Amino acid sequence: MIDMENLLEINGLTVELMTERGIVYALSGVDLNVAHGQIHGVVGESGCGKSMTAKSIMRLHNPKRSRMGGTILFEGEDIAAMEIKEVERLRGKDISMIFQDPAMSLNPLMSVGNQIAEMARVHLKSSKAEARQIALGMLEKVGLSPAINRYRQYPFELSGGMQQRVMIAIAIACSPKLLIADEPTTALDATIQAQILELIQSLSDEMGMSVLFITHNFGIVAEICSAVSVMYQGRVVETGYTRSVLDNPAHPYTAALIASIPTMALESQKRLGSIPGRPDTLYENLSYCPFCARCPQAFGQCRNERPGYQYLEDGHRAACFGIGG
Amino acid sequence: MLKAIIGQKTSKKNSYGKLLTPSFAISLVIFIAIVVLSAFAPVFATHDPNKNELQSSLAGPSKSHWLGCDVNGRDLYSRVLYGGRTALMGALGVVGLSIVLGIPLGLVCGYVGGLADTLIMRLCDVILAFPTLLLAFLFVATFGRGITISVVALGIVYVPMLTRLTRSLAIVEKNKTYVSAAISLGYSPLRIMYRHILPNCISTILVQLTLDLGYAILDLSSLSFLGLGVIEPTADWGAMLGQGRLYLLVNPYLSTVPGAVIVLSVVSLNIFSDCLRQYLDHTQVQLPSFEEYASRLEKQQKPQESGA
Amino acid sequence: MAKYLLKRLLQSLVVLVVVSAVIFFTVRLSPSDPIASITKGKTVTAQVREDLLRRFNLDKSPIQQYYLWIGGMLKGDFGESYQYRQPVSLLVSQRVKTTVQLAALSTVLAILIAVPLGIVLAVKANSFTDKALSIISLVFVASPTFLIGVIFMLVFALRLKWFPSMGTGSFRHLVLPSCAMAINMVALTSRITRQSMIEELSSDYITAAYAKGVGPLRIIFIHALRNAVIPVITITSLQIGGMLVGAVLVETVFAMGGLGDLLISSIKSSDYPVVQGVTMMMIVVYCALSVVVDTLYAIIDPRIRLQ
Amino acid sequence: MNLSGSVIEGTNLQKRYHIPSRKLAEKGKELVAVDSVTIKIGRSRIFGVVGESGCGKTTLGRLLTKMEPTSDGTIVFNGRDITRLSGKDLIALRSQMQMVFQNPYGSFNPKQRIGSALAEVAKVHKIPKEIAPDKIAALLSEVGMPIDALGRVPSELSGGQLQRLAIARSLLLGPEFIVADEPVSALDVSVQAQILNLIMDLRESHAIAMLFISHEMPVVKAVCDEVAVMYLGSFVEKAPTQELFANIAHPYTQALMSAVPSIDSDIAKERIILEGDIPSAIGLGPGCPFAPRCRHGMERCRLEKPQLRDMGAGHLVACHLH
Repeated sequence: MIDMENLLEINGLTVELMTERGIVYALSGVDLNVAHGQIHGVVGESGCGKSMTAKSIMRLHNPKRSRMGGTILFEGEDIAAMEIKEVERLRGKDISMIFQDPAMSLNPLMSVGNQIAEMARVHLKSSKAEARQIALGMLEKVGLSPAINRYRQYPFELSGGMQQRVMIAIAIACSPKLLIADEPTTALDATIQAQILELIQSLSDEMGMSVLFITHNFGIVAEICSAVSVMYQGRVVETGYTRSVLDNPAHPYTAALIASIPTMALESQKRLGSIPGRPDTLYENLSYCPFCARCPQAFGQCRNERPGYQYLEDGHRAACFGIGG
Repeated sequence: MLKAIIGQKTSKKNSYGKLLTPSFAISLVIFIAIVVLSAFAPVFATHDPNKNELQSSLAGPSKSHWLGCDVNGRDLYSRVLYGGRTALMGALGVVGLSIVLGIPLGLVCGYVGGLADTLIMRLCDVILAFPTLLLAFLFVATFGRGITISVVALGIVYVPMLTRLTRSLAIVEKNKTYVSAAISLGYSPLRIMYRHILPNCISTILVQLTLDLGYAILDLSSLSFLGLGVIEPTADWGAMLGQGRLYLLVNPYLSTVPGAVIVLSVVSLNIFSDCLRQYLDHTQVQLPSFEEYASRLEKQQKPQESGA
Repeated sequence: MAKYLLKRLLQSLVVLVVVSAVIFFTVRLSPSDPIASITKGKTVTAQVREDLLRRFNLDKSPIQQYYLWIGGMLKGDFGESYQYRQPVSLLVSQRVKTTVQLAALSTVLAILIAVPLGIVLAVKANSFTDKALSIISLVFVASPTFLIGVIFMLVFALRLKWFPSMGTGSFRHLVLPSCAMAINMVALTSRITRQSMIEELSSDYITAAYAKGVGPLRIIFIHALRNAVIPVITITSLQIGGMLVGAVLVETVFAMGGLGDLLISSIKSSDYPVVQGVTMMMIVVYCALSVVVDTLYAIIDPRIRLQ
Repeated sequence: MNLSGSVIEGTNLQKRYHIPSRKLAEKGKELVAVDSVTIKIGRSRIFGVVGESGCGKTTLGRLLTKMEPTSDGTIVFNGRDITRLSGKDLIALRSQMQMVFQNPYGSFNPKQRIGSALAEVAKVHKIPKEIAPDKIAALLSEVGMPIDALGRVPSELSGGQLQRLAIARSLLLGPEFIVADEPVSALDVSVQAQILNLIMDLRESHAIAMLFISHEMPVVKAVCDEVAVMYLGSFVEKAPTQELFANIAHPYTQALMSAVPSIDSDIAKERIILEGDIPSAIGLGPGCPFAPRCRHGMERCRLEKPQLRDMGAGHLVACHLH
């Protein structure tokens, strides 16, 4: 898994946020690699830091209320160390992002066509007419036709699925190398979700674009991601190729999480597996395994030390003392 | 060392959204001082506010008359104290009237809706078509001058504003799940409105009421300034300012002092309301920088160390 | 859009009709004798009384009087003043210029200063400038217009003698009164603009715009400002009402002899035709401006325009 | 106690809303949120309704609990016709049917401590003061919450904890029928499993009839005895759980099933991606509501609305193909 072909390499990323109640250790050492053309899933439950990781790559935190550590290498350049002006040039052009709630993420007073055209105006310095042509092309590409009519519409006139298509059109307008998709289908219905997933997958294939797909749904990961990272309490606890992780979860958290998913294969009326307790708050910078309190296999070392990665075959790795040793 | 201190677990209680900020404390002290001084005016006053001493007409500040005298030779300091009674009681009356009518009407409009809502809202539209003081002018023109007329007239103008606010808040709450839960638990509409919806709206309403109290002081003083409010010889800040402005060059205190007291009381109410809103609205909390936070923790740490 | 405006226009027409009834019949509730106002308290013979009642339509039933009043107004006839014995419309036309100049000048002045100020404060939120100006604006919000007027007069007219202290005629006469009126509006409007800008700047679509790679200037002026301006317009439209009354106060301070002076002196002398007429006119202006404001909403916000 | 053993029975339920639309094209049209739905739930049975947003599943729950009046059809609760019930009688009925809501964070008054919220229920429904505390304590232990939760305000508790408390509150009055409206969709997967297990336990111990509303096929499969699939106000397919998932018959159910992202690699499934959006339920034509998106759509589907037909083993399908 670790090869020189990585488009994005995150090493030891930490993010601390200042909040009303003190410092939150949102990310405490995230390691994540995304290869060229790969759809890489990031899964975890709410508060695990998956969206925070996405925002960090785009440097979207308020610099006054947060501080970052570690490196985010994008094509060999460290985004974490860049001047904000340089980051602005990357945003939208080389790295794009789509969000969970498309209705809130579109400017309500601007026609969707103009919001797409703005990308061409800002990044490609196109003329008004060129930008319009590009926007029309993008609308067709994401399946919003007739593009001429859609161009003039405002976000409130579109359904949630169509709004997400517009967000995608904006994101891919400048043919980015990496698309960060932050729970893009959570707010959508099942049949619409299937449409959007297919769209993202086909765009990735067609454009050779890498995708960092953030979700809480293992099913989506299984369907579209070739690799996956599982996050818990601000750390990546397990990484590997999707089938490898799903079929042979190495970390107890991953295993428990998978066991708790109601699946169609499961016989009905059977009790589901569940994880006792709940995640801790993140006000402490932990010096031990964050999962140890809920882990059925925890032993002495887990409560005193933070586990490093244990490597299994084919780049599959997990941060747990219980493996191999 | 520093890292270890920052790593300390902080209390779960929200420690930055404090209500008792310096500006809140100052504004509270000023307002309470104004209230006490006016409420106990007979104790603090040095003279009878309505006694004319023509020989000291328009006199400047002196030992016996701390702030000088007005054209009729009445003691300015004492009149400012008594004037506070009129202004504050009047404003309280205006706001009181709007509470008594506005909150129940707003709750009914928002929660029950339907025909009652439509009728009440149309009525509000008509009243709000009058710029604030204009309806008061009309009332005074019809029923004559006097503090009661002014208070009632302004109260009527303030009711629809509070009704609208309460209504919009009630509609927001009505659509929340806990209200559906309350209905499905078989609670009566009255219980739902007063026990469940109102407590969840009251903080926003309170913020508005403190602001309204300030506006009521301003509006009442405007009426008196124009000579449409209190009747002579009753002391009132607005009326005093109105008379004093005729002698601006002779004794500027006559208009500036009542003016300053008006500003002071309204400013303190506004700051009070601002702090209250910031306290209630967590997105407005201003957070310390990481350095400030570290030094703050270090300070908290020190007394403990020395004590140990 | 046309349909929305038509609906809005009809709505305000209905409100105006109801308001006119409220004004008219409220005034009829007065316990004082209109003849006493007309004759300035002098006792008159029954014959003269009869004539006066007929001349001012006071011999007819209230409903008929209302009907005549409304009919007259539509033709530009607002009745006849008790104390001046002149048509109300004539009295108004002599004085309206001052009031309109005052109100327009101060509004333009206020908006030109307040909106940019609010934007700057929002961008520099919680800086020293922001905090200092916010305290100053709090003081100005809390200062009654007439107090500001009186202080301006004392400082700039009486002591420094830069401007005339009263009367009308030249632009110099307008400076102090319109500044006195504007200052209150600047304070309030800039606070609202700041608040609204801060809210918009922290919304999701702004984060999304940053993620698009849009620069800060474009984000502030193209994306956030248009959305932020909507509540500002609401407040401004409410302030138009306050401004009409503010004009009354400032005209009194600077003895400018505008509509405000006319209204106050008529109230004091129970000159009902003038009170009714001027009140009604102010409300018509207020309603008309509200319709203009709602048109602005529709222009800015497609959600209103297209539904 | 009636013979058929059903606790609640809705027959030909319909709910229409008038549209105060400004668009001329839609003027005078109606939104049919629920259209001729017949439903019957027995004691200790969980009846699942699945469908996408706007399909009318929530409205159906609100009709059965009398939170909203029906436009047409009858509701029989324990053998008694409650269709036209109102006022005092309706409030009295509330104690016998309860709701559990989707958003656990919102289902408690944020200004009220949990203890006082539970005590209020007891007070309003005149549960004697001597019994109430014991009853509350017993329920708390049953849903797996410590007693000290009573002193908390909702903001201090997690979604899963609040949902347990909401369930405890609904059980306090000893209801015979509960509508659970997406009770787990706001929760994380691991917590979701805890709540689903709890619901399955309570169904047995309290002999409750339950309407379980969800948009997730696997969740419904996990807990329900009988399942109905709803599309634009109508049931398109209804069958006992085992039977339904063994022989999925309706094209919409098939598409919905195929849209469920699955972690299982061994199930080779056919991907059916439906074209277009879910249409609005305003002014539907005479035909099958699913026809415009259906890959099997025929001439007949556009003209005639298919009725539910029994295919044997209690499996009902509304489709002209069957």
